[in-house]
Amino acid sequence: MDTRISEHPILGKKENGKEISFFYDGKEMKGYEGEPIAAALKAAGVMVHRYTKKEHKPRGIFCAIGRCTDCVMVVDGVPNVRTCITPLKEGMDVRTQYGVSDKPFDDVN
Amino acid sequence: MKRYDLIIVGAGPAGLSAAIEAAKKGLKVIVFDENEKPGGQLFKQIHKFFGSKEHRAKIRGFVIGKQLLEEADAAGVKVELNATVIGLYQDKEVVVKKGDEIRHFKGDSVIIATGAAENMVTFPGWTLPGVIGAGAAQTMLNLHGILPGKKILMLGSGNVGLVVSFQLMQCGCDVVALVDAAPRVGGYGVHASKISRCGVPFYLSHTIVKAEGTDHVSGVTIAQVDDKFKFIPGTEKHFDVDTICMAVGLSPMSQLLKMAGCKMEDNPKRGGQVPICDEYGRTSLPGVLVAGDVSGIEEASSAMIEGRMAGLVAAEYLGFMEKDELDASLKELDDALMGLRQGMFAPSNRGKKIEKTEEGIDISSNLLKKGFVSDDEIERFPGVTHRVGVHPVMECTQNIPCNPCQDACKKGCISIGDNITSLPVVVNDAACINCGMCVASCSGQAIFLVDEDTGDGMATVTLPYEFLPLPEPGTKGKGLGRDGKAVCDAVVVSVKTSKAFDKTNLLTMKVPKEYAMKARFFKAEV
Amino acid sequence: MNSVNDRSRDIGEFVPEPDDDMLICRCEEITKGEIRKAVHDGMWTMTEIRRYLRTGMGLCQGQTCARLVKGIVARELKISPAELEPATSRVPMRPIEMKVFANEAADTKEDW
Amino acid sequence: MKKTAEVVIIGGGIIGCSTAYYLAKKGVDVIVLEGSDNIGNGGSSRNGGGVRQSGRDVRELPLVMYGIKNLWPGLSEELEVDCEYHQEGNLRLGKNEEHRKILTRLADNARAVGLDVRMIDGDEVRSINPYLSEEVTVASWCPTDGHANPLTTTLGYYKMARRLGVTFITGEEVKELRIIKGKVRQVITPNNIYEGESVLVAAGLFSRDILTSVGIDIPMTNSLLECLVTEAEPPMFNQMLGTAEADFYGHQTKHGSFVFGGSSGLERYNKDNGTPVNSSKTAPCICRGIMKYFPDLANAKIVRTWAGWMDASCDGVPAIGKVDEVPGLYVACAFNGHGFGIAPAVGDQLAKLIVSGKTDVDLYDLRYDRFKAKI
Repeated sequence: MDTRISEHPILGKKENGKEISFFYDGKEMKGYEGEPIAAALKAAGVMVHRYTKKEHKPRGIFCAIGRCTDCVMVVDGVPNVRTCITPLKEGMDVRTQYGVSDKPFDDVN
Repeated sequence: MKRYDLIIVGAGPAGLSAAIEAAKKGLKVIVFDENEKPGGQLFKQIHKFFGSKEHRAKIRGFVIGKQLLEEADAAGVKVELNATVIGLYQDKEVVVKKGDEIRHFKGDSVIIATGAAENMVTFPGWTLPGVIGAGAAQTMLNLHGILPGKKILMLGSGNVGLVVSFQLMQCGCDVVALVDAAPRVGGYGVHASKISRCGVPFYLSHTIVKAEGTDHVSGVTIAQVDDKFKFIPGTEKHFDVDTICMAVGLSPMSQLLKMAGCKMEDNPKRGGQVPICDEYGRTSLPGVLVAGDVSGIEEASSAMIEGRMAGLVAAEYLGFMEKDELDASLKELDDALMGLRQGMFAPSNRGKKIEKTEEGIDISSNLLKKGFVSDDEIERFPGVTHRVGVHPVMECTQNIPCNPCQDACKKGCISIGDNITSLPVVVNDAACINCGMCVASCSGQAIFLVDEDTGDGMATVTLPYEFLPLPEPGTKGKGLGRDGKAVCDAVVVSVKTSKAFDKTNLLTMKVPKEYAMKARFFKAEV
Repeated sequence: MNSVNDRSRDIGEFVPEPDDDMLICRCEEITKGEIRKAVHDGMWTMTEIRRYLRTGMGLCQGQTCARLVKGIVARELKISPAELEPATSRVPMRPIEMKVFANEAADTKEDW
Repeated sequence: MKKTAEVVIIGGGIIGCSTAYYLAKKGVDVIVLEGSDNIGNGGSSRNGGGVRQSGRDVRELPLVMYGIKNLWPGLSEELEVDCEYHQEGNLRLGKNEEHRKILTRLADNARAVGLDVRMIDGDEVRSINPYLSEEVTVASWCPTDGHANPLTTTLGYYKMARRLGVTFITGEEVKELRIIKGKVRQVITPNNIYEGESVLVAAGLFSRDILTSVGIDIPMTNSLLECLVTEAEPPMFNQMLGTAEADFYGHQTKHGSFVFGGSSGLERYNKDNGTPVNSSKTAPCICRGIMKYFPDLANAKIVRTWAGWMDASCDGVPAIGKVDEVPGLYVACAFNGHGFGIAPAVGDQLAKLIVSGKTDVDLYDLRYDRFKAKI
């Protein structure tokens, strides 16, 4: 089963933006322009957006509407970007956030 | 500073409705919304709404959203999107962030219609990726076209939990269980029945012991709780899931009002911290009004009416309409709102244990405990009758404010009467023509067309079907009971679609006649 | 409204509970046990709790945990959550970059 | 509810809490009355966290120097809370000749009373803090200054005082004091009458009205100061910062966030709505000020802003000490927006003064009746 809904019984076929490339931790991935970064990552099977500062615990999408700030990542070098409401753009550099930076902790790979 | 007659924060059902009314009276109105798209939660709501015509009943939420936008546009309302209100300052100054700048605005009146935020409960593992709000699931499914997961456990049996469970299944997800710590289903019975008959087991008086997984959810353990909500040892059950959805209530998002200095109160009946306001949304600050969930958690239908009220109050406050005219309009809207606030689920009944319907019929205890009306209970409701030939069977067993079925039947087979919360009654002497309009019009998907004996030892059951793919006629499978368990063999006779049905397809299946009043869903053989 | 609150009122000893390690504030990673202990250290208001522990002071500013913290504090003080005044709401409602906050558009701009 | 004690302190801010703590350590029985619902609700919780000597008036310098030498270093251990005290210096920044003059004058004055503070050039500034822009050409540098967390420090004093048996009552707004037989004795609130052998008024801005009831007037006015805090950032620097223009001040906290205070010039005239709230103009102005000095912080996200009333005296330094003409009465107010760093010393010295009549630091220059006409 694909993570993207190709045809919905009520909403019909979804009109997606242009298919574009972006980078997730340096790896090239495909997504649709203008969809939230988090949606493109979810479609690609990425669950962990960041590891927390104190306990180094994984976090991902939680509220999906920009409130809880759990899904933040380092986007184009800027940390704490709410991926659930930030539109995806061609060539975006999206990185897992460790604490407040993209530098991995020693105990999490 | 740039000034508007009315600044509205939030372009959801309440905010847009307020804007439309005010703009129609001649106010210069601007609506700010932080989202990319307007409509608030409406565009995530793909089910048909309850109520009556004036409440836009049997129209799907996202369609109502489109209608409101068209009306707002026609009335000359300016809707600024991606515009985050970062503060409501003194003197009704609104500061908005859009793009790479902020702007200051003054409103001669301000309506806050910021809606609500989801509540959460804690359990070990609740911070794991894969534990999400039900709202998040709805957003991913219906706005972004992404499945939040494949095997899902839903926590919460209120309307949000029930509706989102159904939406998940509509997209092909497997909802493995619906769990609630409360001993009774919180939402509408018809919503519960809709997912029960698809095979979702309900675990009332249960809650989550822990979410399992290292980097993301891989499973969940639930257990039964006693009347003090303490786990009963030995009742643990495990499910392999990749997603846990929480639908455990909403809280008003009233921070802007507190910031502005409105008098606030913690009112559990309204869902938490709310501004102290009158019935038309006037807060303690002159010219600052509220509408919708921000002043008390209800439904989108009532939010729209509250919005209209607030819009009119603002119009009168600024001299755009006379007091008499306002009073007359408010009277009308009061009646409309009262219509929605009736029945078993009325705000005034929150927390009350209701044992009987308004008609004096015992409520189905099975429905409250397991999510479906049992075969022996269903017969006592007035929508369920037996006749020769095709006839409607209305498994509507709770008093909710809703009456589209009555209008749907052009032959007068269905009667609700003037009391909008009454249970639908089959009018025996009228002739059903098997048109299916009642089935498609029922927002609760609780109406079936049954021919109990087609002469060959078989019966036909026509049911609402909002799934893909649509089975071809002749498809063999099982008839599922109200509890979602296979009860008999079934063959699809026809699947009717029509513009008038608005995406609710009518699936007719043939089942052995003894199952005419038992089989309520069809599952194709794999 | 202020109500007279004698901070010497006996609320009993701090008794550890099995779920004290449950994370409550997701942003600042504060546990239930830390919140309960803070109450016994004298932090009896939502404002004092957040100032002492940083609950609700992280990126989301308490959007998720405020209600949960309130419930824990109320239980520890043996009062109803409704009696606890929530901490003040402050600008900005959502995190905003310094360069954007600094960039006030001219009033004369007419596009919206 | 307890209503009589040896000492009644009016004001549950850091001055009241620290004095209560040091008194309780000496075995004195104390009641603290706080008018608002929260301990430390005024400037104590709303300041920028500076623990600083440089830039201060020479009249209050000996007191703050005493605190930095004797009290701040062991405070976290003493209060069993992380006060996040960092003693890694204060840079007061300037960009032009005029700034150099202001900074030099302040530094000269401070050196005269024995503080190690010196003028440095732009390159040396950037060797201490490489994030500062090229625009910075001059600074005063005081290596023994620092910063701490005002929230945990204030509440730490409260916690320990409470543990030592001090009675704290919040929501208890003092309306007047009463002199009984020539000595201050009663403290009157709308609900209760409290009695003490000694009474300390440490109620910030509200001190003036309270003191008026026994015929003491300290010329004070108010001003609404505003601060903001960013999201957590990776650690960048540990110094306390200020500027010659006083357009902003602040530091990076242990948590990683930056706390900055600043001004728009409208502080004296801003209004509130019952609680101190931000004006819409100040935070953007502070942001612009910061970015001129720290271009790297342009992308840092502000998560919160707040405001607080400052109690300002007409000559810029506090009134601290015994009110000779009303036996039993003590004051500590009008801290002019820099009461936090000095608070441990104030509490310690007031406790000694109340118990023994003596202090280690001479408080003569800060006495309550120093205010005279200009001619």
